[in-house]
Amino acid sequence: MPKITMREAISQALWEEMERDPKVFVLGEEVGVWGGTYAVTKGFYDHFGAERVRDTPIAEAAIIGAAIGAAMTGLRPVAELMTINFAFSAMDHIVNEAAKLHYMFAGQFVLPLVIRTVGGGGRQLGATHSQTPDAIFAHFPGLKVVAPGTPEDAKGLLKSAIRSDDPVLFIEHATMYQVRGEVPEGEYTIPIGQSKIQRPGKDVTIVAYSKGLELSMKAADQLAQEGVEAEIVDLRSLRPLDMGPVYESFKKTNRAVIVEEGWKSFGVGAEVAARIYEDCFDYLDAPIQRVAQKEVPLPYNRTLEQMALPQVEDVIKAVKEVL
Amino acid sequence: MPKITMREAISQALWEEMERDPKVFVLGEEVGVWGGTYAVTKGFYDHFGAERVRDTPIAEAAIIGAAIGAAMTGLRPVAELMTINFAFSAMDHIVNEAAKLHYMFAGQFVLPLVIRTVGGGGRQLGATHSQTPDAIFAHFPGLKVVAPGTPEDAKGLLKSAIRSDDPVLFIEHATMYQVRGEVPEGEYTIPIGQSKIQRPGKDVTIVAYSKGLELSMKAADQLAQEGVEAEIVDLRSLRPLDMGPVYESFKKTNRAVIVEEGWKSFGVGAEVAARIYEDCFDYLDAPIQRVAQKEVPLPYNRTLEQMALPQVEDVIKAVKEVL
Amino acid sequence: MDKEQYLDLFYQMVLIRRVEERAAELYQQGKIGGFLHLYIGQEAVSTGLISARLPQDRVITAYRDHGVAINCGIPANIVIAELLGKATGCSQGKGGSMHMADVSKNFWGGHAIVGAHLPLASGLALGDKYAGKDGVTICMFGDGATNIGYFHEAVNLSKVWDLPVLWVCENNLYGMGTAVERASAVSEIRQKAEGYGIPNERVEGMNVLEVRDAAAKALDYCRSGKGPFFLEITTYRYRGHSMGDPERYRKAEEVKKWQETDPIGIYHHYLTSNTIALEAELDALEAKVADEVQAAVAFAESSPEPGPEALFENVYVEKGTSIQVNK
Amino acid sequence: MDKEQYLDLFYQMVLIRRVEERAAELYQQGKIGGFLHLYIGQEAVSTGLISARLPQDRVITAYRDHGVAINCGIPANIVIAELLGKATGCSQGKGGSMHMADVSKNFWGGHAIVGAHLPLASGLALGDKYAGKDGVTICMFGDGATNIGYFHEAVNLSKVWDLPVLWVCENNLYGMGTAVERASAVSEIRQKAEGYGIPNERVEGMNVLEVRDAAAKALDYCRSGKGPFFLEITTYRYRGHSMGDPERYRKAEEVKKWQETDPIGIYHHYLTSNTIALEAELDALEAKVADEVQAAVAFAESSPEPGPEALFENVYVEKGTSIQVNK
Ligand SMILES: Cc1ncc(C[n+]2csc(CCOP(=O)(O)OP(=O)(O)O)c2C)c(N)n1
Ligand SMILES: Cc1ncc(C[n+]2csc(CCOP(=O)(O)OP(=O)(O)O)c2C)c(N)n1
Ligand SMILES: [Mg+2]
Ligand SMILES: [Mg+2]
Repeated sequence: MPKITMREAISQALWEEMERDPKVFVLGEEVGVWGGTYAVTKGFYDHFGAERVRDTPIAEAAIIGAAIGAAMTGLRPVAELMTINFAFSAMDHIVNEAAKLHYMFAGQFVLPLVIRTVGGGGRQLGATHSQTPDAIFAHFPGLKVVAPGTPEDAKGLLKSAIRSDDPVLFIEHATMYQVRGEVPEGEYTIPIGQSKIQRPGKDVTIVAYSKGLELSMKAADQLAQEGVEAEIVDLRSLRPLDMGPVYESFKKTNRAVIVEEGWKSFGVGAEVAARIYEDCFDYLDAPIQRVAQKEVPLPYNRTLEQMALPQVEDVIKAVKEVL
Repeated sequence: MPKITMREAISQALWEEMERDPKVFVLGEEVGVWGGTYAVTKGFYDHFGAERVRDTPIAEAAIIGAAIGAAMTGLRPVAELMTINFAFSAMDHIVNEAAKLHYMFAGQFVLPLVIRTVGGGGRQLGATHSQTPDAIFAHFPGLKVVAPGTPEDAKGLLKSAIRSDDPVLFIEHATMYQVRGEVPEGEYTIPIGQSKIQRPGKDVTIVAYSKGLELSMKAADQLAQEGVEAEIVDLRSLRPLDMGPVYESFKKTNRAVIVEEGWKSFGVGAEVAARIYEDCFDYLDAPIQRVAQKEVPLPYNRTLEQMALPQVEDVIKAVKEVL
Repeated sequence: MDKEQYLDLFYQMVLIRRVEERAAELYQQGKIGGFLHLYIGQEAVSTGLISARLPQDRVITAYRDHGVAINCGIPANIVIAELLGKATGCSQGKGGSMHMADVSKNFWGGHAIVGAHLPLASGLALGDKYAGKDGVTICMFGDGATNIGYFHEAVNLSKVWDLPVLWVCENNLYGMGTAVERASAVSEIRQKAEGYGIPNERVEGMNVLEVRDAAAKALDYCRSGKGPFFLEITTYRYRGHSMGDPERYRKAEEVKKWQETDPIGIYHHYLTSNTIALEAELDALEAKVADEVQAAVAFAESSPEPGPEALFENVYVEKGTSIQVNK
Repeated sequence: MDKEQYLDLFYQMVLIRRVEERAAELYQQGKIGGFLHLYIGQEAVSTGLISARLPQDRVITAYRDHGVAINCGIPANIVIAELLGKATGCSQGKGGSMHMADVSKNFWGGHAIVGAHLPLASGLALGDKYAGKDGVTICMFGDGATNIGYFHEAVNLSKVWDLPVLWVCENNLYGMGTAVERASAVSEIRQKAEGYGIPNERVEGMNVLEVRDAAAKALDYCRSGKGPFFLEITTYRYRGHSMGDPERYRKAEEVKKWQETDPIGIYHHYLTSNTIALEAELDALEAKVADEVQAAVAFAESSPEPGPEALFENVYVEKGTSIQVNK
């Protein structure tokens, strides 16, 4: 299988879907002439033209609102929010319109809408531009929230998102575009809502997604050298949240660490931990550890920022804690 | 002690603080001439005048943004968002500005700002107007999130919120304004960030806040008739989240039920449960139960809506589950 | 217009009025829950406007949507059934007063977040433009809604992309209890369109024919591919903002004064004094409406509630995606 | 203006230019992280504008804020220290390039969410009005920012409440890679002010004295209690939007053409040809700036990083409110 970057994988998915279905189009800030601020849509404007690769004003609510309206007419818009930090500027349209219209009008129309966006810290962008608030979007029924951690998943899941008749928030990670991984040749999709074992193991279950997966894989490599075999379950989507593989793994290992980049309180780890406790109560050997961001707005200074972000060592430490 | 309603308690707190400190003023939609859509500011406009009781355009971002700016100059604005559902329209200003400016500029100025708002379902207002998304605001460091469940707490906590130099989101519940309770005579405040035992007991710990407290108190009454003494811990604020009294109670009862009105997934109960498990692991006798809203946008139809909302019976059932 | 069309406008306005009056009663009786925003006084706006549309023209509006629903062709019994939260309602009881829609009639809903449907309207129009269709999207909203950011973003986008949207501001002088000049920098709302270089007009909304004429012209403009048009229609609501409005913000005399220009009265007079219709014909229509509303309420009251399974339907289109947490 | 004042404007513009050039180098060397938005080409805008303010006038701007910071009186060494994330920076290394502020100099920050600081500006002005002070709040933003809802809500509010805000749009023809006419319904931004009934003016932003004059008049207007004023200042940025901009959206010739109207060059010519200053005097100023920037970089580089305790400071003012979850 060819090895490509996350960026290429996402770009390929989008390109192939646009080739496949003329109803798919892209809109967002700088997606056209510029080629996407993360270069995901580079070359799209020239190939697909200005009608299907639409540069928008800086108006996040209008971007999502217009995408919703277009979806109501049967199109399949892929709206790009330059970063997830700007999703707060379209919050109402994401959680009150996209997530609810299908329900409120009793299914009279569908909303085949994808919102692609980019989260994550670690690039010294300061407090307003470095967030990983994935959990808060996952709180809303009606929305699907997907956050892949490998190029293979990114490509397959984005294709499924585009073909889904439900609104999907698709969260990429700013520091993972260069991550390389094997991707199947030719056409494939990956269903949304299935967690996946990204690394088998027997001693401890690490539950992660997106950047957390990267940290966990690195931690697992180091742990392996010390004889600890971590099993890594990648959630891949936060809503639907597929706990099956997590439970299966946990029932084997009886110990778990959850790794996410966002803040710990009211974060993804809280929900995952609560469910493991609830559903695998008889298998508990030690308190589950949550590895997450410190409870501060992310500072600009590099050292401080790295202090606040979860690190590979934090994962290792947490694993040792539960062993 | 006199018995007054939640509405009167909140209104009194605001009135007294405005009398005490000319820097305190109110702004929001319909707070003036109308008297507040929940009548909390009834009579304020005539008494304090149009400068201090400011009707605003329907522009939630500007309401919060202007309140932030005014706070930066040393005033103490109390901004009213008619309901928490409209907070999504001011989301960026709440989580990116109010919650972060003090930190980003290294404490150069303070933000003595209160955002009063109203959450909750149960009045057939439909999916966009019935939400209890408290957990998502509690996810952001820099913000304080307060949600009282009794008139006494509402009054004392709102006064503390107004006197606090930190931005506070103060969440009232739409169906609790008529709730009556005893309130101390004269001046008092209640510090933000202290959970409180609202009912002592020994058999099970119920952790709740806001509407969840009301449900829990009723459930506890019924349970008492069956000989079950529930201890109820009221969180009162979600950030800071004071787990001390919860742990103390849990170490006594070894069983817990968490009651909230919002959706279960990624909700308040997840965080509270995860912390109890983490910090009271050796005291666990049964999986903790979370009572919360079904994972659907709230429908208009009364029967369906009530099906989706947590009920007193759900609390009782959950308690029996853990016993 | 032929006589039938003239009469039809009268019929629609009267039907709206009577449905709203019954709705108010049903609300008092506790049979309708939530918020109820009546359209009484504003009937000529949506009746005139929507009478000018072609079938391919989409309509989207705010929560004050019963009249619009009726003008778009949703029968009174279906509207009332929705108000009662019945399975036979246009949104199967899930939407209620603020969320009527019938996509088969090109009516894309009442929307309850002020101004939030304006970006959707740009999207609907984009959909038609993208598909090469000549439909125009008619987007209605209140004066108060023109102060929220969504208005600005949506209207700007419609001009930048030359989208076929007819923006229609129903200026009824108040957003809840706030008079237009206390909330908006300009009280003639059409002036806002100037800031976007969008052609605009202000018309009297108590006269259904004037509204219809203006709408027809505006729709032509949009359909011709020239981009959006902005119509401000002045009007007045005779009732409170919603049920239970203390109405401290206006005087009874003001309401009374406006009631003298009742859109139904004006049109009644127009039809009879121009001998387009006889008094008796209009009386007959009134009687027909009375029967219809009576039957509609009976239908709605005897309709079934949605079953409990409806609670979990329509959260997602795709099966198996509900989160298994509601054990 | 006396000669000192004339020279000071020159000095400020040159200082900004040199600081920005050094910042670009430091960025290439990896010493500055995050985004870096240079002000090169636009120096006359903020220099002219802020030179006209009184001490009680507040300034707030977007993320392109180094020039503004300097004009407001933050020394170059403090600006560069912030760029390097040092404890001696104006935001103690917590804010970085996009979040400079010095409240003691009435500079209320660089703000990174496009348009989000405009409502804050209305609030700052409200604060002064409420307190009966005569300060004006100067709020700067880009052309691109005028398309977001925050702009609309803030500007409308300022007019409804007659707040002393001077709205200043720096129209540099692009928001990132999007030319103004591809994003905004009107490409002359001042036209938007008409939609709010706010008096407005459009001035050439390459001429520092013209900017200063227009600003002085506009500030007078606001200070007199008549409400907000809207100033559009046309300008151009010579560098990319931020470091690493592929600049596919414009031709090199366009940049070149604008460089012929370099604000520093124009002003240099003005000063010498009107014999306000001698060439040699200006050269001396240039040399002074070079030294100052050199020293500033040395200061910044040798400054300490914030200590680890800084991470948890300033989350809240009140002690004991940090959530004890970071065990
Ligand atoms: C974003 C948002 N803010 C506030 C409200 C509450 N609200 C509902 S209707 C309304 C007044 C709207 O006035 P206008 O747009 O003039 O419409 P009208 O009711 O006069 O038809 C307000 C403030 C809301 N639904 N959404
Ligand atoms: C709400 C929001 N959306 C998008 C961005 C990303 N962004 C940063 S600057 C910018 C362009 C702004 O252009 P303009 O207002 O003209 O200012 P200029 O950069 O030209 O000074 C964009 C899109 C952002 N920071 N905030
Ligand atoms: Mg109105
Ligand atoms: Mg610009």
